[in-house]
Amino acid sequence: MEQDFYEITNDPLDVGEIARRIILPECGATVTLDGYVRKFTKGRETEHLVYEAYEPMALKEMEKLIQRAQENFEITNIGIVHRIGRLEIGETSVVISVASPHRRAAFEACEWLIKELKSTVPIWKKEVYADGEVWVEGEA
Amino acid sequence: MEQDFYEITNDPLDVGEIARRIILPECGATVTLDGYVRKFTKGRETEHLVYEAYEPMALKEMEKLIQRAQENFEITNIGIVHRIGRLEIGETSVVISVASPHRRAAFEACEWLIKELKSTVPIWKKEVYADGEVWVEGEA
Amino acid sequence: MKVKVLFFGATADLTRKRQAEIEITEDAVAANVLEQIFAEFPSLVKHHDKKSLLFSINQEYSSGDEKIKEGDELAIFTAVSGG
Amino acid sequence: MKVKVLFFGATADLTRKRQAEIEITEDAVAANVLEQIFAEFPSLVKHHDKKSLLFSINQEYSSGDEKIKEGDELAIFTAVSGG
Repeated sequence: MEQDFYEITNDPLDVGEIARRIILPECGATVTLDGYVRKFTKGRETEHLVYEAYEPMALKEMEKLIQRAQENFEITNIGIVHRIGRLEIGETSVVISVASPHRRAAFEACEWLIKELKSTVPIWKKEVYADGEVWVEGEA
Repeated sequence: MEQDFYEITNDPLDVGEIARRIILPECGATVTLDGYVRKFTKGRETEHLVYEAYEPMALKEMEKLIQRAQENFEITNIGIVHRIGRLEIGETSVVISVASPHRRAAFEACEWLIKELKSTVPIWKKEVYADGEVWVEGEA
Repeated sequence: MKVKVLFFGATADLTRKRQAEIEITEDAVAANVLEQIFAEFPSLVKHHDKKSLLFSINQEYSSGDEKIKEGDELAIFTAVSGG
Repeated sequence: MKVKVLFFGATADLTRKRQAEIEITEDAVAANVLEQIFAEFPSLVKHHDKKSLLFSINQEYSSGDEKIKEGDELAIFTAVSGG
């Protein structure tokens, strides 16, 4: 856990910096998910997004996620950074990076982490179109 | 295929640059594998690595891999960059980055690509220890 | 006895508030407070099945039967959609 | 008729060459040329089961029965270990 990190920020995310922040001598692979703003969702054109977080709770939930991943996968360290505020098309909203001695566990853990983050961490996304906006509701 | 790229280089790799080089408007996720030099393998300490490629054939095999991945997965674009020459501990040897509208296919394709690359692309790794060196033989 | 209730995203838009203070009885459990919030902010239930809203107490998801204390921080929000 | 043979990694170390030119007969197929390479560079078979070595013709993996032409680029190497 000392090597893990989780953050919420208003600033642009640098995928490479997050992926390479912690590389330990026993590791050989890092799998990174870079999630960013898609222009078209179900044929509708997004103008931009706004993310909002219940920040102290979101950080607690991220910490729990990391603990569960550390218990369930043979991995070494995890970094999760979520951006909030206004994001333009193509800008990164979330980066999850998992390093491990062997790649299989890193792929599994990274995919598990993004799926869990999307259902447990209190962050919401508002899609803004040319003609309106809507808070996206997850699948609880 | 026009959006895909594959390269072999002697220069240090920048994971973030490779992962973010091509982001298309229909995409929402990029999964990136960053493979780097591990200090300890089966308890033995590596001093550094040397990678050698049969370069024109390696590029052809990378191109074939990308074509097969494009046929088999719902993905948008792929980047593969392999470094050769002398690499120190922690330095990146290979980056595979896969962008797609939805993350599931990107995870699957990225994992498939590294597995196939390791068995088909003619590149070899020499592990150099304090007391000797050995060309690693893959599992053909 | 007073508690703070926070709203986020859709629930902040519906209540037109980011937070409110509500007065509750001494022996209230989470489910009671939730009903009180729905009574005070009927726009929440006009737009949402009560079951689709999530509820937290002191930044932990609530199961509904926790005892509520003076000064607790509650929050009510829709299913999360980050990532 | 002459063809070029390339060595990489372990096979370059064993033959102490990175490439060689060998003379082959007109009707040679890949498998014949391979045997000729083993005869010319016995260190290859001293250290490796023949079946563990890989063989390419003009930068494509060989199945062994391709017809070889003047000027073809052959290569012989151990199972790849990149990544």
